[in-house]
Amino acid sequence: MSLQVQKNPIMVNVAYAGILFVCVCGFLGLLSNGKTTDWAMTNFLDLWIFAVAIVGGVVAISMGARSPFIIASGAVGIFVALTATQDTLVRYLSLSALLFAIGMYGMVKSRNAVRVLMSIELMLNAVNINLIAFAKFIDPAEVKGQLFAIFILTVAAAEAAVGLAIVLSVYRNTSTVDMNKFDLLKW
Amino acid sequence: MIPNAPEIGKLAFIIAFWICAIFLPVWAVSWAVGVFLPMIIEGQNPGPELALVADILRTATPILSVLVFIPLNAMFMVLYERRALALFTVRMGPNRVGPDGLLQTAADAVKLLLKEDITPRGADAVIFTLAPIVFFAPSIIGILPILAAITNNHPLFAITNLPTGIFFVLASASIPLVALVMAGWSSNNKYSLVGGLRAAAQAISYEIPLVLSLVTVCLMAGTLDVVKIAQQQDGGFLNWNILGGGALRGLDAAIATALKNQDWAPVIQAFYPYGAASFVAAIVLIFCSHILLGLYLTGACAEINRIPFDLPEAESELVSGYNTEYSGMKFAIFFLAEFTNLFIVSCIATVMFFGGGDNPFPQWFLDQLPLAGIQAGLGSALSFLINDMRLVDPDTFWAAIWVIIKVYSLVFFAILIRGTLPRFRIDQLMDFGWKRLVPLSLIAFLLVVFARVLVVSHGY
Amino acid sequence: MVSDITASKPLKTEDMIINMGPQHPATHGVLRMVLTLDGERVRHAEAVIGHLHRAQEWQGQNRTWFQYQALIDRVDYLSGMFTSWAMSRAAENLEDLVVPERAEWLRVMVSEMNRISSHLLWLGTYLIDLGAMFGFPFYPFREREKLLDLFEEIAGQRMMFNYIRIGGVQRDPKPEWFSRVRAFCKEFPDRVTEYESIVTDNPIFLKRTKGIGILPLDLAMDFGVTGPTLRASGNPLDLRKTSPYSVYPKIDFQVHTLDKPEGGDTWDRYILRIREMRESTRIIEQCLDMITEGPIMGKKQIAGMRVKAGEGFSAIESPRGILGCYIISDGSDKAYRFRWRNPSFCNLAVVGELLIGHPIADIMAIFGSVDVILPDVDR
Amino acid sequence: MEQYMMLHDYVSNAAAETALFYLISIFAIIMSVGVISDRNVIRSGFILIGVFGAISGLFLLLQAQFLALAQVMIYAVGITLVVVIALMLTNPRSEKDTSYENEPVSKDGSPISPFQRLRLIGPAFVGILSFFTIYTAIRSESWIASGEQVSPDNVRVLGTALTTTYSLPFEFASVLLLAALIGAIMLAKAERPTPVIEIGIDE
Repeated sequence: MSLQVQKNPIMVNVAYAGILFVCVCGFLGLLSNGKTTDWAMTNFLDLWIFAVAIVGGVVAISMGARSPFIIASGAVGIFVALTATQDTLVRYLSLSALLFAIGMYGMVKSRNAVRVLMSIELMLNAVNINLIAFAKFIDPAEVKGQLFAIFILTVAAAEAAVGLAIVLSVYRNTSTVDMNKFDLLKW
Repeated sequence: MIPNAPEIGKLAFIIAFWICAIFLPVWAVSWAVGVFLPMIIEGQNPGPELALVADILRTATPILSVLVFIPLNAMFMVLYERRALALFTVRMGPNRVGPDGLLQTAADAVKLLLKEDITPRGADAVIFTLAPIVFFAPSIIGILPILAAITNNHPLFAITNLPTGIFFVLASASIPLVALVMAGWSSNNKYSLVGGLRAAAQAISYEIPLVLSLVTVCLMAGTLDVVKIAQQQDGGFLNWNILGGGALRGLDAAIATALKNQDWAPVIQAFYPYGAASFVAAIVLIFCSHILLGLYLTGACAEINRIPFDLPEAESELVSGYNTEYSGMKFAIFFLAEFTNLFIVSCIATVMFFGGGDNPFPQWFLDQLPLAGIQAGLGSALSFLINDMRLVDPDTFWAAIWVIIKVYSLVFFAILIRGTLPRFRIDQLMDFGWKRLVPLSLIAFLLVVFARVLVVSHGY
Repeated sequence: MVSDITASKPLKTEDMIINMGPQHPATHGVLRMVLTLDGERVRHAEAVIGHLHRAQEWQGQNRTWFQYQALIDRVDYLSGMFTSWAMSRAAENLEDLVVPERAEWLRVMVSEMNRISSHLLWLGTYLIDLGAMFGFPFYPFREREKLLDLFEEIAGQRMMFNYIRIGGVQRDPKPEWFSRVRAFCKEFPDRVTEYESIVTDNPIFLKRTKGIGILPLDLAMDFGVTGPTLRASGNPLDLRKTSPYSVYPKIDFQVHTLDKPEGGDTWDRYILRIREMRESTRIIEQCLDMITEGPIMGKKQIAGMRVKAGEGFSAIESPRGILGCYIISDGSDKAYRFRWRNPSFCNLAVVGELLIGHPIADIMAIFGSVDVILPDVDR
Repeated sequence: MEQYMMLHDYVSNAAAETALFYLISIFAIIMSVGVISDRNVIRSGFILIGVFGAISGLFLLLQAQFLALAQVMIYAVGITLVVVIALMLTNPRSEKDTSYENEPVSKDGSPISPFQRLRLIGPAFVGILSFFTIYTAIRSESWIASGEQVSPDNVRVLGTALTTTYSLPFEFASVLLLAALIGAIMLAKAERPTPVIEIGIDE
């Protein structure tokens, strides 16, 4: 299977990478439009890290590497490169963002409903890291972030219970947990 | 005359021998690492690095002593259980290796370590290997807060005194469930799978009464900190949580006052401010705490998969459940963890219900005895050991003695249960858990909430 | 049974096919059960037998009578007295041989003792099946041990007795033996009370056994179930009463049966065996009182012993049900044809029906309660 | 408690904390990639427990002891349930069909056209975009860290807040949980058995 992937011309992938990069840069421009923060204008290091990571990932895919490997090494690489010079709070926030993004990726990509639920749990937990980091660094006196994390835990538990029940009842009717086959409103 | 007195005598001998064999090494290691080596290091005008080394040694003492303790203790518990069961079931028990079977489990351990380690074909090797570790690691971690409580908060072990104490223990106690499902699923064996699923169902059901009962005790005590809970119960059995979480503290104080020929009515009034309602509340609290102990022991029995709740490894149905495919070292780890869990469960019961290292005699009773002279004499005689070498800390020593007695009595009780009851069926087990224990624990919780405000007990 | 199979299945789960045995710790030897499970519930159960087949019937045709007498105890190793008695009676019926009365008394006595020991072993292993793993089961074994000592004294063997022979019994016990049996009979009812005090009203035991594995009478009759299992379902069929043999007519005893319209469950089968043990004790005590003096052997026991030509059949009541033995002899020193009717074989057949709809955990409760001995099934 | 504070000082030592943080977070990242890309959904459930363990380690680093333990307690049990349900819903025979969800391969084995490939890259694009957005948001804000230390005994603070200031959301959370419980039971409950007409087999 992976042989066929190797046959693809590298140039196509590089073109994709280029398109992606342009999209990202445009989006960034949109975000930082009109703001006078110090980051988007002055510090292009992060952007370069991204570019290198994306291009490297795409090239690696076209060379036939397996995608989990690439995602893992890319994510770790980006994470370490981005946060090595930052202060502690930003590190935690970046980690949370990364985990959130991985969860998002898994949620969009998975076809198995149970795995989608797992991805959602992952995203909720990423949010929790955020909140608790805030609780420690911004509001250590009355750790409000932790309180919110408790509520998120509650919501996550409720979500998991109801989600699993829905998956179960869907499975009962369709004998599958493939998300692509849930497209009927009536069965 | 007891008919099997010689058997009981032999069992007592085994217990005495093995308790020495367990606790002397543990003692030696904790003293050497925590006291002696830092003393030597710091004796030579250390720089900051050496002081740090000494600190690290002190900090590592609890975990080292636990690591020495756990295998020895498991060896003893296996032998203890086998001999005690033999006593209950008119058999001999292991009696060949060593004098009167003393070393049977040591030989078994060697045998298990030398056995071939098999991973079945089609098994998920990584998870299959991880499962025993995930099963065992929480027992080491979970015992840590209890350590501080049972050593009477000795400075060496005070590091394990976490503010979230009992919650920490409960959290680490919920992890083995994952390991059981892992083991069951990764073995590629249908019996194992069913065992793992049963373990999941059972642990989830029985965790609720277990946690609720301990939470209720924490409510009585007003803290999650196990050390505080243990210290609250100091001063004789009337203060123990098993008797209403301090509901009888007033009685204790009144007797002490009466013995001093003073008026005890105001004492009673101070502790039971609402008259008859307070007394009723005290009785309700005592009743509830007994129910709580029962709930805790039942839930704990189910959590650590002992008869009559050993459905995940029911031998007559599921061969051996989740550990059917395990052999050698991995099986040994499962085995080790099971007995360590039994010990931890008894430890928690001791700390939460039976006053930890407290001696059962009330202070006013001890005051009647001529103990002060003996104490002073012993203290001066052993002054070198106590003060210079710091080999013995008298408080910790006595606490340890009482903890050992209490814990192994509870273990004996668990063995007695195992020796008596048949096994539940899985649906009956679920019924029992959800329809009996959970409502009962909720009712006990509510009763305690209301009864507690009427009595001046531990939480105040 | 049909309604059980077609009961609504809310979640479409895969049926799991599981092989229980032949190495399963609770299948009493080497039974293999192919179970089709829906979750934990049995949807179909099929017993696969034959792992212990030793060609006992064929061996009977290729050994001399004298040799085969020594082998016959192995057919049902827990109640060897009964198998050898059945064979001896078949041969005696064939020859119209009159067995001396003292031998008959002794036969009744040792076989009732054997019935007790078999039931005791059943009780212990049944409790192990129910998960009372290390606790109670060894108390029945304590009493069984005493019985086995008594057997050893008269037969020289603890399980493979070879005591009942064609024409009589092998050896006349010493007078002390009788007094020891009497002592045992005196103490044994107390022991049974002791077991009952632990087991009979134990809530977990009741939960595990009451209403489990109900065997309706007509189903039992259809499958040819006999013995305590049948009597627990309400049919008082006991050959000792219905077609009395040996000296049973002279003995006053009662056939216990439970008259339940819906059929007996596993607890009924348990309590019936307990009552049978008490009844057997009564029989033994009466034998001790009424035993007569006299010879014990009516046929010369020699290696080349012959049985005259013809057909003989005998059926006796073994601990597990009706044990039948059918012999055709051509007058030589070997049998021409042997045929056994084993109670365990017929009782096992019904187990598959009983299991349907029960969870895995009940398999052992039901299978154990029917009391099947695998060597007896496979022969 | 003194020694606890001492250990606490060790851990708060900047270098040690950074090292621990990177150790745990790299473990968490790799594990979470494993969750979304492992072919076997059951194994990815077990890996997810690893992720949550790592995250609760981070919580411990952030001195949120109570939450770390709650995390372990809730997710160890909760995710095991997810795994068990995944186990029930995984048909071992049809597992092969869904196992290639991660591989960008067309069904008939022919090379993938650029458009199909774009579709496959889509999820990755979403992931990258979301990370980028959040990261940008984080960096475009200047965080003023408070110099105070979190008290190690913040369980009391949490408890007080939950029962006083935040008691209303707390109650709402419990109502939500109850509703979820009932809803889940209603959804997962077996339907009432439809009457089966018995035909064919007569006794």
